[in-house]
Amino acid sequence: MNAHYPALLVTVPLLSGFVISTAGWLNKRFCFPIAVAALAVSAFSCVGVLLQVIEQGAVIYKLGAWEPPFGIVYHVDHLNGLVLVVVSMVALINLIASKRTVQEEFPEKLGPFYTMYVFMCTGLLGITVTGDAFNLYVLLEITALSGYGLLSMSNNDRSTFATLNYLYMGTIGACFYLLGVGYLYIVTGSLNMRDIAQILPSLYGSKAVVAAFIICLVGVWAKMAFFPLHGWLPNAYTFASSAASGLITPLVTKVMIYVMIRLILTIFTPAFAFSVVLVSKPIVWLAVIAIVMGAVLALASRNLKKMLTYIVVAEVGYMVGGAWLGNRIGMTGAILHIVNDALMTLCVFLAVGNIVYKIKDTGFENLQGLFRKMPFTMGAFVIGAMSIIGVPPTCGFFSKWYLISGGLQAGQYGFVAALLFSSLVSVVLFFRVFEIGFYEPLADHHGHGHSAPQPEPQPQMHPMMDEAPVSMLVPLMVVAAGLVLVGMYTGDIVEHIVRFAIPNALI
Amino acid sequence: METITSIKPLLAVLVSLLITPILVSSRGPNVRETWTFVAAGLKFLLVVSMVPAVLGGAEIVYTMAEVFPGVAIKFRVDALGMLFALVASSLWIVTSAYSIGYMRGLNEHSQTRYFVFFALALSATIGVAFSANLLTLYLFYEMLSFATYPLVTHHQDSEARSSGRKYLLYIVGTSIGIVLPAMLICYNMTGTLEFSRQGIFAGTEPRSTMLVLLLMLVLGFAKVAIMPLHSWLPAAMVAPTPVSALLHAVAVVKVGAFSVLRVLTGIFGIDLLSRLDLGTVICYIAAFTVIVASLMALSQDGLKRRLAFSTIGQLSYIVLGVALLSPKGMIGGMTHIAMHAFGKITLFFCAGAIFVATGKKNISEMVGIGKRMPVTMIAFFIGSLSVIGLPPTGGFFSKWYLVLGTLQADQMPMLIVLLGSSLLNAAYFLPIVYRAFFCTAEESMFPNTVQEAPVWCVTPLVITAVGSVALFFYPTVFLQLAELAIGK
Amino acid sequence: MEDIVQTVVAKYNYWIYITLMMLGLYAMIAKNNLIKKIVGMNIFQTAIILFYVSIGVKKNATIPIMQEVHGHAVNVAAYHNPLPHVLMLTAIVVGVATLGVALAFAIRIYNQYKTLEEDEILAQIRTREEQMGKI
Amino acid sequence: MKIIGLFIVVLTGGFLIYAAADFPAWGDPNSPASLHVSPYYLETTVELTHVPNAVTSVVADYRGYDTMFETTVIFTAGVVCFFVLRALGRKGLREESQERLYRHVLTGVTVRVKAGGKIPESSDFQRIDVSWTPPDLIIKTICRLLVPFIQLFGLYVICFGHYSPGGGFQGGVILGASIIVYAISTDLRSAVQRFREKTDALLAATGVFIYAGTGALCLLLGFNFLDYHALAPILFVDRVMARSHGIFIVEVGVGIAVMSTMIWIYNVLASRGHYDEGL
Repeated sequence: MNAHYPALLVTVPLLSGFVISTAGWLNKRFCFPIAVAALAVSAFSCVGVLLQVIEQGAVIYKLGAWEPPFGIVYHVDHLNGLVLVVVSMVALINLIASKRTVQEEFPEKLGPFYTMYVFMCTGLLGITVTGDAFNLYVLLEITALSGYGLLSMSNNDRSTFATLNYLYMGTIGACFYLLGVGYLYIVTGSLNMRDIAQILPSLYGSKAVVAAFIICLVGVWAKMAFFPLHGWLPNAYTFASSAASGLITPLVTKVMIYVMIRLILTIFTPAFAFSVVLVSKPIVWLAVIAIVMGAVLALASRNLKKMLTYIVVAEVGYMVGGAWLGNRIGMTGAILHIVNDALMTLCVFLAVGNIVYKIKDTGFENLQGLFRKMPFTMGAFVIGAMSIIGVPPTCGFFSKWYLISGGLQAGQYGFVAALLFSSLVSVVLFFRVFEIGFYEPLADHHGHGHSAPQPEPQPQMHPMMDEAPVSMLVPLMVVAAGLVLVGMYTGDIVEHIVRFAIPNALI
Repeated sequence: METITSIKPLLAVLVSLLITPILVSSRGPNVRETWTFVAAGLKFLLVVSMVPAVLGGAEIVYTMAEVFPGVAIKFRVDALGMLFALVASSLWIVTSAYSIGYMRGLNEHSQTRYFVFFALALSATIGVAFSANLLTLYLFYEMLSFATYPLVTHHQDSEARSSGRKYLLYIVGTSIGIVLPAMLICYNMTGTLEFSRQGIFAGTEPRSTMLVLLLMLVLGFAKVAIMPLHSWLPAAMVAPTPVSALLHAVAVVKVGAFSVLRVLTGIFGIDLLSRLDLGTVICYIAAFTVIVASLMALSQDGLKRRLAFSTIGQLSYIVLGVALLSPKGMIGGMTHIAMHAFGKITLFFCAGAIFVATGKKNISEMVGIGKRMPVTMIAFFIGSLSVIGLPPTGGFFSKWYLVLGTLQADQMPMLIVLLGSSLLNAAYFLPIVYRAFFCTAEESMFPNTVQEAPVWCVTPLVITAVGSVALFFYPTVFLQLAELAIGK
Repeated sequence: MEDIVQTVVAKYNYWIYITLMMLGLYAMIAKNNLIKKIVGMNIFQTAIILFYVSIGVKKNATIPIMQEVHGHAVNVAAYHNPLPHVLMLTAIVVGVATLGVALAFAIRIYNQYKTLEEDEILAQIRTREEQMGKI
Repeated sequence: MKIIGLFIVVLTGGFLIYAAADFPAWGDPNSPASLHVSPYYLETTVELTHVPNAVTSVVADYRGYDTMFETTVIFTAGVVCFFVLRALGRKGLREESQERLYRHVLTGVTVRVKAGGKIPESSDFQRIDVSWTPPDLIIKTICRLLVPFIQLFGLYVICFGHYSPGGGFQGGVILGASIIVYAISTDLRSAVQRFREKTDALLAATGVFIYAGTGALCLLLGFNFLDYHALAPILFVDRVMARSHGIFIVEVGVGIAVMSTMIWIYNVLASRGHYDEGL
């Protein structure tokens, strides 16, 4: 079976989707276990294929046994091997963590929910693993459609409208990508990424190629909510159910960043992206604006979940900027940040999921006394926040380090300043939340500090702990620990994986 | 130089980190505090067990993971780090005892949280002491910032809230906004962040770049409270007194001072600094802080606030001593970490004991207290002597070396600053003691019912006061470590 | 001049697709009615389908269903390019799927707000938020 | 918004026109698109897959993997529509709590049953839509007559995709249309009675499962995913014919999936998720 990992990691969740859908009609209790089993197999395959890649280089899998330019191939190299593992792990963890909330929010529609969930994972994994530009589009649409479904339903009645806006933007994005692929096809006659890359160098002067590049980029940007196409994201993610936002927020933008990096590195090659088309400077400036805008808008929001979605917008700016710095370090930072940001976003959103589960609302006014009420959830949230701020040894620090280093090397001081600015703003953002959670709504039980000591014992404030159930806490703790572990192993990840993910042409 | 690879430094760091789950889940206060003592004792023993090797000229190294090419999360125990770790770990034991007395005496809320974050802060402090490079140091420095936030804001009232904000703004703002970029620039210029005797900037770099970097790194470690980044420290005095005592006389501010020492000696290197004549700049900044802080201390009525301003001044002694770049001055600066720690912690303990016993916070309300609380006030007197730098206390040694250092470096203005500030120190401490003991019965503000604070409070301050005196007679360990640290 | 005219005529398929696509895009951005936006979206998608299909055309060729007896060499120029058709089969299906989902959303939104005009919906949301006291 | 829209549109359009300058002219047989990959399909389709219709062979074999996901897309759309709109759980409640219209078949009298009211258990009463109009005899009859032929044609299109324009998608849509026509010409309830929601949903899943399962079967037989060669020993044909048969199997799967999903989406949308009153 080892040779079939690339196919298994996509098709097992896919097949399970149909089984889950059937189970939804026959016996709902089986939906969740099947989904877990399928995603576990998928995650196992992802790890397997990554190990293969590390050992022996890129793994190629021909679907239908057709030779590359004619059929569809899966091409797993270090870049997507890494992303695959992250995607599958995040999906699995969130699936397990969200069992309770799904059961409570959609008791009647477990079947459809889990079907969409596994399709979403199929789509994301498929986008990541494929070596065919058009296949990517199809999977993009699977991801998008199941994503719309997942996001549109929640206890908040604004979710559907927000999702419809997402649908408009997502469709435009996907269509632009499709159009770009069409342009490429028209000038090269091929759809295989590596085949296109081989044909392209002689066509670098062509307007059509430049146009294809730009159009694809714009399409991908719309999907990843890169400034100024970010308008759909905050509402769509804020009003979604916890289970959906826990899956979609960490993964969709990150996978789209991966697609962008794939476009730069594989399809168009760095030589084209950074030297022929001179757009890297303006794009980095756009990224700077994205970061600053994201940070400022996050400051303005009075709802924890919404604040986090704006941070996601800023983080997209990090990665786009890093990838477009045009040097190895920046690219390393961008790739590393895909991993780290997926994990830390998952961490904070799982924590938010727990909070929503217990207190139903994430408006700042409801968060008072949260540290006492949910110490473990908030502990993990703090670790996630530290990672987003960029405090060592959590992983966020290390990718930020690479990004800033890249910015320094490229002489893009605006980008460096934006990163530092957003780190500082993150401190403000998160400590504002911590402060609210730390200070209690009742301000009178500790007035002693200013009066003479009272001999009579005050009633000891016993913690009114009201934690989320263990099934939600354990995954959260695992992710929080993972943030630190990934941080500590950054050196190894870069040394054994990311280093090989970037072609030598990029210095 | 001999290098020993051992996991001990890591264990010393982790021991207090690992007990936090036990602390959180412990059922009663007694269990919790027992574990605190166990961890404190273990930590101290681990640190002490490394002393002979370090005194023998060896370095103990442990690498956790290489995170960037050439930079690892790495521990290295050398003389300077050992000096600091000894001070911090020994004083933790004392402070734990004091915390019990203080917190129980005042029936404080959230004591579990308090002990948990205390333990975390200690982990971070030892981590800073044993860091082998700037990145590891930064890691623990940040960890300390965040771990101390809940301690500073322990009272959870609006005053604590605004102080907490100020604290974070200064400490985290500078570390992310200034130290991080400076560190990145260093790394991009040299490819390493490892502390080494000759510094990492081996080639001659332009003076202006170096000056900017130096200022960024010295001011960026705002825990050292060099002016103009000092005002968080008085604000942070809203914390419970044991926190102020350990963290703001020992751990946090000393971590700042220690970080600056590391930057001066390990990143830039004495040679480079003296070649480019950069020490003087730092000297003048520090001297300014010394004088202004002492003057400001004079005008404070809150006892803890006065102590805080005194701390600001004393910390700059440490920086000043090293920035003199003369061997004697450096020894003075380094030993001052230890000497000042014992003296200042005694003073804070006394302030806390007075508060526990009487609820008084202001100096003007303490007339005649010496008669009611003689032990405490004698300890206070000893602590004052140590901070002023008079025998028979340890503080005399460090100040003596500092003075010698100015002479050696031929920096007359600095000598004047040192002597002048000592006078100021005396001016803001001795009147307190004087008025505590020498007043008429009518003037005394305390009824006869006032007694000494509980034994858990008084014992620790006696111990540290005795320690201060003992350091006058047996300063060898610290002097030796300091001499080793400057490579004699 | 003649050259330009010739180019314009020779590439008329592109001009048509661009016009259609921009029509759709404009409707999506500028229209206020959710259904009109969905219609615009469909035009937008269809324009791209048109573009693809026009790529596959070869002059004087027929649909790609093999006429030759087995074993003879195939005259490639005699058949249209099958690949764009295949790709567009996918795009059509995606279009239908997206349309279905969008309509489902529209119905749900209509059930909630009793209107399909975007500005009215936004106004309703705003008043509701103000009533709840969180602006 | 209008001005912004216009601006964006003009900008994008201009850019696209600019880029079109380097495109080959319409119908140019020597354009790169026609030269690189596509000749291979035309040349080998008969030889390697035994399917003269190159579109079918590319859809279901050369790029069959795309098509599998394409089918999944349509299935996903069905699931999403169901998930978003379908009102479940309160069905019974709804029946009772709402005003309903019944028609007494013999007399043609319309009976309005208020919320909570009941109707005698009798086949004489027929539930009708709120906006009910008497069925037009011509339309009803013609549609009834047409439905079998539409379905037959649908089956033909699915099965004859190898040799003529057609295939699973087209055939599936036609099959689905037959039921939808029936639903429009009579009413949704009658259509649902003939083609239950559960059957429909299960068929949709089964259809796609046939496709993906065929692929998985190939994998289990030790070949690559969707490599129909693997089916040769099972189907007792040679390897080339196995591809042809493989294509047929998946086309049937596609047909089933598309048909049932079309009906599913129509029903959910038309009844706004309640499955009682349609268009």
